[in-house]
Amino acid sequence: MSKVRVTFNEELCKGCELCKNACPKGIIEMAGYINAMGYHPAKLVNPQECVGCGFCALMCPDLVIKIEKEEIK
Amino acid sequence: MSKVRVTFNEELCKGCELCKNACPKGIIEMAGYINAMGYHPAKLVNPQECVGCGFCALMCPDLVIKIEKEEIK
Amino acid sequence: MSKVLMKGNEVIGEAAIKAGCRYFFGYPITPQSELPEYLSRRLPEIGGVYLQAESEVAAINMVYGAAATGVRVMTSSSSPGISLKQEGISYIAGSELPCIIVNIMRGGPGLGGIQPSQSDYFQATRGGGHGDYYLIVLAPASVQEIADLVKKGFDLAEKYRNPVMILGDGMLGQMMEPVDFGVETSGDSFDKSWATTGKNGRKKSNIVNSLYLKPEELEVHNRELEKKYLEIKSKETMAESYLTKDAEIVVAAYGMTARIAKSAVDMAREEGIRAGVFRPITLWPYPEKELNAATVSAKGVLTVEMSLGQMVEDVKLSLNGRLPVEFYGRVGGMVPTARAIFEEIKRMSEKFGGVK
Amino acid sequence: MSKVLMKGNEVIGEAAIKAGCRYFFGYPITPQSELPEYLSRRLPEIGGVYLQAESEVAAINMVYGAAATGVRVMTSSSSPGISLKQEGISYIAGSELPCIIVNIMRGGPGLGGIQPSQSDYFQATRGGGHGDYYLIVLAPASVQEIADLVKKGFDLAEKYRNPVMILGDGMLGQMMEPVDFGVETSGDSFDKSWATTGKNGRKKSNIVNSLYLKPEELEVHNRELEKKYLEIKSKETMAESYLTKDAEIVVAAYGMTARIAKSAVDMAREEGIRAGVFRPITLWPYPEKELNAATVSAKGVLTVEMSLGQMVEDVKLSLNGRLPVEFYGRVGGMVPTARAIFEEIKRMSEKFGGVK
Amino acid sequence: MAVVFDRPKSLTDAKFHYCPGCHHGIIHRLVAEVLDELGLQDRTVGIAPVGCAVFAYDYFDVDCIEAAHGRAPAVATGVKRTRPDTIVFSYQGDGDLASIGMAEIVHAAARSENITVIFVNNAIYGMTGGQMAPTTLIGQKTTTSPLGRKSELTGYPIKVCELLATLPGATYLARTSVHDPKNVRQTKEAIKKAFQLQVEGKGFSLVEVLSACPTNWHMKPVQALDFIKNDMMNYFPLGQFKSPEEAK
Amino acid sequence: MAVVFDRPKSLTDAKFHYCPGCHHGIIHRLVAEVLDELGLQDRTVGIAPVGCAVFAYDYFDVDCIEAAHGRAPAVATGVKRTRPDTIVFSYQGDGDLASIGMAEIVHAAARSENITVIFVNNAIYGMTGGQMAPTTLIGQKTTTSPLGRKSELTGYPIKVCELLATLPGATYLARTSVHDPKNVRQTKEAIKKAFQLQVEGKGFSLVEVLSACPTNWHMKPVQALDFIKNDMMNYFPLGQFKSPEEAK
Amino acid sequence: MLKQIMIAGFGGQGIMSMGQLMVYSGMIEGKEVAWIPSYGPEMRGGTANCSVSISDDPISSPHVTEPDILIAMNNPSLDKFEMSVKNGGVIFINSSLIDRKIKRKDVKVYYISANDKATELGDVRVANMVMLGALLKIDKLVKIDSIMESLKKVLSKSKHHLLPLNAQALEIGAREIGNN
Amino acid sequence: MLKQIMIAGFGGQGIMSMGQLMVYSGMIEGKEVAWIPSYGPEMRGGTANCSVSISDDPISSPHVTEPDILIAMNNPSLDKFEMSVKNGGVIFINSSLIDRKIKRKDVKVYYISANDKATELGDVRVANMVMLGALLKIDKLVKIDSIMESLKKVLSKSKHHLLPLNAQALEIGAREIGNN
Ligand SMILES: Cc1ncc(C[n+]2csc(CCOP(=O)(O)OP(=O)(O)O)c2C)c(N)n1
Ligand SMILES: Cc1ncc(C[n+]2csc(CCOP(=O)(O)OP(=O)(O)O)c2C)c(N)n1
Ligand code: SF4
Ligand code: SF4
Ligand code: SF4
Ligand code: SF4
Ligand code: SF4
Ligand code: SF4
Ligand SMILES: [Mg+2]
Ligand SMILES: [Mg+2]
Repeated sequence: MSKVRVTFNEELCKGCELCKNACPKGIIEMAGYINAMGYHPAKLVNPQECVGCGFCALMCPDLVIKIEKEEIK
Repeated sequence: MSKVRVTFNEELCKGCELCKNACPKGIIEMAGYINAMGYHPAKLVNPQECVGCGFCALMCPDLVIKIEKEEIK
Repeated sequence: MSKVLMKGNEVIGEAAIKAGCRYFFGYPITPQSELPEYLSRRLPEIGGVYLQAESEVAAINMVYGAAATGVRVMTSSSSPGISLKQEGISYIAGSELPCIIVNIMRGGPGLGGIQPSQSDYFQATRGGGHGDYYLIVLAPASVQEIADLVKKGFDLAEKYRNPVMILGDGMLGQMMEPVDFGVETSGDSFDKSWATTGKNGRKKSNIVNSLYLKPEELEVHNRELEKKYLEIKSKETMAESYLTKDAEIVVAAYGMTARIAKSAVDMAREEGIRAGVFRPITLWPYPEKELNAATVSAKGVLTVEMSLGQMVEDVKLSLNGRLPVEFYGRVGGMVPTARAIFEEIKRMSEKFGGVK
Repeated sequence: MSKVLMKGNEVIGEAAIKAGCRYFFGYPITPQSELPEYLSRRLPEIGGVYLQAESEVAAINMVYGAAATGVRVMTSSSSPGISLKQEGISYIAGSELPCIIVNIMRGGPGLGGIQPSQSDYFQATRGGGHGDYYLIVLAPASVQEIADLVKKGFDLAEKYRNPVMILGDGMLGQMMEPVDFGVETSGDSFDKSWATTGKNGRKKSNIVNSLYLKPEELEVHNRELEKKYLEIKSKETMAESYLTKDAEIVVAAYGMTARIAKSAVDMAREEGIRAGVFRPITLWPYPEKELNAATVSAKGVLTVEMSLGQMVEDVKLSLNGRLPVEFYGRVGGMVPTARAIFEEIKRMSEKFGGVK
Repeated sequence: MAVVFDRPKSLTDAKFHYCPGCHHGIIHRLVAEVLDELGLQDRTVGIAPVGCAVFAYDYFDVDCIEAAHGRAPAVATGVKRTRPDTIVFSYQGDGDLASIGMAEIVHAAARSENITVIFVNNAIYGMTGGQMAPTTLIGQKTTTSPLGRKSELTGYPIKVCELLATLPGATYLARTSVHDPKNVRQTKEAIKKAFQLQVEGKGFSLVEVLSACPTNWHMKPVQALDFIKNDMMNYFPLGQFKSPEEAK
Repeated sequence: MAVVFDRPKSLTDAKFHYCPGCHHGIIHRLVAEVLDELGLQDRTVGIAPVGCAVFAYDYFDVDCIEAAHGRAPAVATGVKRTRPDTIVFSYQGDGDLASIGMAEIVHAAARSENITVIFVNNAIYGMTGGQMAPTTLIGQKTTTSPLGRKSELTGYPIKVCELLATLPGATYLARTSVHDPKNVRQTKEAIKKAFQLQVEGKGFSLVEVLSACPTNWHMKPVQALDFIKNDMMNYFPLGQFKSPEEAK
Repeated sequence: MLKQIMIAGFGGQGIMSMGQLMVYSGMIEGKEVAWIPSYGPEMRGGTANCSVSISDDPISSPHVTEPDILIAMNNPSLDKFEMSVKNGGVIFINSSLIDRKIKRKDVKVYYISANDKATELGDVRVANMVMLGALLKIDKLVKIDSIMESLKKVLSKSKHHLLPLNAQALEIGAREIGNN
Repeated sequence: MLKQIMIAGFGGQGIMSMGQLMVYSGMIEGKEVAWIPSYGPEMRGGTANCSVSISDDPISSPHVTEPDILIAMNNPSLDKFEMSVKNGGVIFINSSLIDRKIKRKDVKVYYISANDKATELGDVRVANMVMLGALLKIDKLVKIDSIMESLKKVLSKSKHHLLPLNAQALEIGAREIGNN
């Protein structure tokens, strides 16, 4: 498995939970706090379990999520 | 064959020849004279040959043609 | 009936029902959607028909068809949607059918905005459609007046067989005030022998039509319309005058703007400036005589509109050079404040007013 | 180029081509169909596009799209079709796009008739669409002037980024007169950096739009439009005065009616009545100053239109009570005769005129 | 002698203004005959189009409304929704119905308005002098397709019945022709079925009649019959595209 | 680390104004990704609708025109006919395209305008606060069908792809959904194919995307996914309704 | 001087082209000209008329309501326009189709059996040219040469073989004046 | 006397219903009333405000630009409307969400931690009622009884169990005035 980094731009998040719903590993949760727009943003709880499937990013309507991968030489 | 009478209201006729074209007996011809609208009206040439099929009336766009039949008791 | 608290848009709907209107054809658009939404609930309850048309064009033509059958029918929209209805409106006017068309104006031109505006005055009073015709245009300034004018509108529409427009701005449509609907009426007393409802034994068929290919005939038709318009002009003007008797500066304004102008005039009076408000209630026919009567002691007239200046032309035409006419307007959804109007009054009073 | 004999409608098409217009979107309607028919032949010959739209609504929106790309584009119709275009026209004005819209007027309201008329004056000059906007409205009175004004129209449209309307009546559209098209031009000298043609390396994208949801922003936009309109008003009025210098009775008329009025004035002069004709060429902006200049010696103004009286309001607004203004009109496709106008002049001259 | 064929009573005495050999006259007569036979004259409201049939209100002896170009289905909707007991039909040309009025016909069908539409497809704008219609055939010359209609520029003719057949609300859709006596009879049957369904409250019905415009086709009326048979019917197949037996 | 997923460059930096969980955002992103991947950003002109996506011109970093409600296909036609080298797409809602804009979409397809239409079908009028659309499902409650849509009053929802498929000019028609990652990917592929066909000059392409309006459906965004899957897809089957392989 | 002519008849009698030939010729001769058609309210067939203005000076109104000359090609046209002709004007009557005399005494009138003459020439469609020939014999509005030149421009090449026929018709028309 | 109140905050804070309750109550008490909503340009979420006019006499303009009373439920609202309040007016501030003091010296101000109090009561949605309670303590615009009567009419039967909670919130709001 390649190494992936999934990052959330919390200020864009509207807390819709579509990413959370899509994540096959169930590692996305909503934060307890709210962002400037007043929403509870999504965040990764167990990043190491991420399989880099990108489902979260595919489903996110607000371009909150960025995915990077270790290049496999 | 029942006795039929096919009459043309010449003043309504626009000389389009659709009746003539439709008559299976070829007994409709265009008159040499013109009517008030300036058209050569259609008329029957051999009324006795008429089979009363009504094709002429069906095709006439201007309700020129009236068909009557002898009642068969 | 006692008073109830309702939004202007909803009151249009309920007042129509109280006037015996059972048919509404419309298309959603802000800021008037509360009206169709209200009627989509209410009309089926009382055996009426609410139908959302595929477009404003279809809606106005459904109204045309419904009006042709002699029923009371209404449609409503806001500025861009009213533009789309212009051909249909011209047909309705040309065919002399009664109906009510509501325009709750928003900012324009084009898509513009969704905030209140009064910039469709020309379109309403000069015929945005083609040909020589006029709508009777009623401009309520309160929720109660909406109720009264919608009822009155149906009667006028049927009396003259002419479309009536209710012209308001988004603020009026959204505002809540108490309203008393009074007694229920219907259009039953008006002659409907012209309606196309099937011949039902009638000898001659009824035809609703605006086509007259022979110019001689069309001119006769146009002259008949003209006669009707002249009659409406002479009989049906309505206006309110507020403190105009001794006013040196008269503010001419309609709808919500007129109410703000009243506040401004109150301010002016407090400062000893003799100001008043002239509020046309019928925008067409324009209350020319009433305006002249309201300005006998005036030194100048200030027209205030939520537009770049449209009704001001009717003010000028009515006064025909007798008094200086100035204009103050806000646009795009901005609402003139009472204070700003007061400042204008003050300025004009200094410019034209006598010694206090 | 030498003169050729052509129908007014076709001249509109050829003049557009001579002005560099290569795109036409329209929908057939009498009495202007010769124009689209002409262009359906001509445009493909020169690499242009003639497209018959599914409706006038579609046509005006195609024009909107085409104009947004910075090309010279035209559409045309007659009264009912122009009503259908009102929303689109308001969008084009609101988005500040240049184009030419032709209205060859016929009798109305509704389906009306197909004979000449001038009863869409209000619609053309007051904005039949919603919101505060104006079209530049040009009213040719001869086939030659059609050619000149179509060219001029494109330039004005692009100079001010504003839609221009060519307003004529069915008679003008059908009439044949000799015409000289002069030199060919194009809109290449005008700035088109705003056009939406793909970014092509540009940093910021171009946006053609009339939506401003914030009232503060929409008001700014409206004020900018206002500024433009004021500039056009001050710079672009055009009018012709015929024997007005010493005229006691000035006939105000536009388009074909003005030419008939000239014949009437000729008759009047023969009888020693000092009459003249004032012919606005721009209907908006209305040549107010020119009218006042043409009526310095006048005792009264007679407005003649093929309508129930529309331009007469602009005449009154321009004169602001300075002179009595009377009206004579024929409608429904009926054309006023020179003799009838002459009789009116005579009547007015007896009523207002000095001793001969 | 008994009259077996004469002017139906749902027609007035007015002389048609149509050109010689124009099929509008035949179709008018058929509609009137059907109204007679179903006994509907007294409760019918007809909606006239803008097109050559604009004067339909002068010819049909029923209450009539002259609609704006293309809007007849909306006008018909307004009538039927307020007076459900009336029998409402619109009579529309191909420019009227398939061009400017496309949205209105699609939505009337989608809503299954209980009305009957007589759609006269003559592949041209008759009234305005022969411009291209959405049903004009490829290659057909018109005043706005002077070199013949080209599919690259304006696409292919629209098949209205096929298009409307995708809507569950369209109860009955048929395309017929009046180019010969047999087809005239079939057209009448289709029209009769359409009105019958309306009487039964079954919803939207439309009969598309292929029809000649000898004037703007620049053909003799008899020659125009061949154009229908050989050219139009080739692209616009006759038949029933929807009928209540299979609907919904 | 290499970025494998991030904001496409055909989108501006502007924050979407859409409600939480609104699918307009997903669809915007997919269009932008396709423009990036096909290298079209610089020659594209987008036509924004009137609907919730009215600000599309602020989001797509391409030249844009804001069209009147329903008229985007006509505006797109105006652009493409004058500038055939541009890539033109319209982005339209179901009220915009299937109600007021029905004539324009049918005729753009009939003419086979070489444009791409992104049709966002959320079965409701989002922007104006949840009124009934022509695609609203039977039984669905909206502010103008407060007791649920009834077929007797307003007919059945219009299937746009199926309707347009009757037109030879419609080159490519597909219905997709974005209710799960797999379908998001398929939607992107469909959009890509549509643009690709335009690049090749093949004519009219349209992708209908079933899309959620959680706000006016009165559902949580996640719940809305189920509504698409269970209710919408049941009436609006996904698939390709026309593709150039079989066209014309 | 301004001359205004009204030409009226059935659609199909070549009314419009007769007028157009006149203005075309006028233009060739450097005159000011205008032509306005008017179709009856009937969409199909029916009557049609056009008005022609030819002048040495700019034309104020090309809208002709009091013509100097009337060419009436059929009965309804004469009925409609007889009274409109200027005092002292001229009326040309197609006596092949018009069976009555005119009522006015203050105008000059010529009866030309245009249809018959044209039929004699072998083509009833040149009846309009017969009338035109007659008119130009009486009023030298434009030259016959100009008419022929105009005809050449107006007719497509494939119809140039009809030029002699038209010339003949013009001539016959002129000759008919003698019989009046 | 005419009193005009501006109520402003986020969409969802019960801004509109607070105003509606006031005019409803005013109407019950036989006063002249008007309520005008105003939604921000944002279509979704964003700010909202409404203006309320209550008077013994007919109301000239219900369009409130210089309110006697401002209820500011969040920061942007205070920023937007602070300066518009009449000289000598009153401002009620939801100090749970507004972190600053007001700048003006010529108005009276009350800081009410409405959200906190409402949360204490178990439902943050009654923060608006807490503010209303505070306001009515200071200005007897309408009676608490009228508010409760209005609530009964406005709430559907199924929500009548919330009436006591609302009454409590009004009371707590009134009490909070003591802490200012
Ligand atoms: C809004 C509007 N646009 C255009 C016209 C002009 N117009 C009249 S009839 C017609 C087309 C008629 O064609 P069709 O519907 O096919 O009927 P047909 O004459 O062939 O029977 C048009 C475009 C009009 N009257 N109104
Ligand atoms: C001519 C016109 N009519 C109506 C409106 C109001 N309006 C704005 S958006 C809209 C409907 C939007 O629904 P849809 O197209 O489905 O888009 P969505 O918001 O659902 O994405 C309407 C009716 C308008 N702006 N212009
Ligand atoms: S990439 Fe896949 S596994 Fe990782 S967080 Fe996103 S959805 Fe979950
Ligand atoms: S899908 Fe996007 S907006 Fe929605 S919760 Fe996840 S990160 Fe936030
Ligand atoms: S009824 Fe038949 S046979 Fe007799 S004339 Fe007519 S078509 Fe000929
Ligand atoms: S079909 Fe009718 S109109 Fe035509 S020629 Fe025969 S009788 Fe005359
Ligand atoms: S123009 Fe065509 S459709 Fe119209 S009446 Fe003549 S033949 Fe019939
Ligand atoms: S209203 Fe519906 S379509 Fe509009 S932004 Fe919100 S969720 Fe999306
Ligand atoms: Mg046709
Ligand atoms: Mg939608």
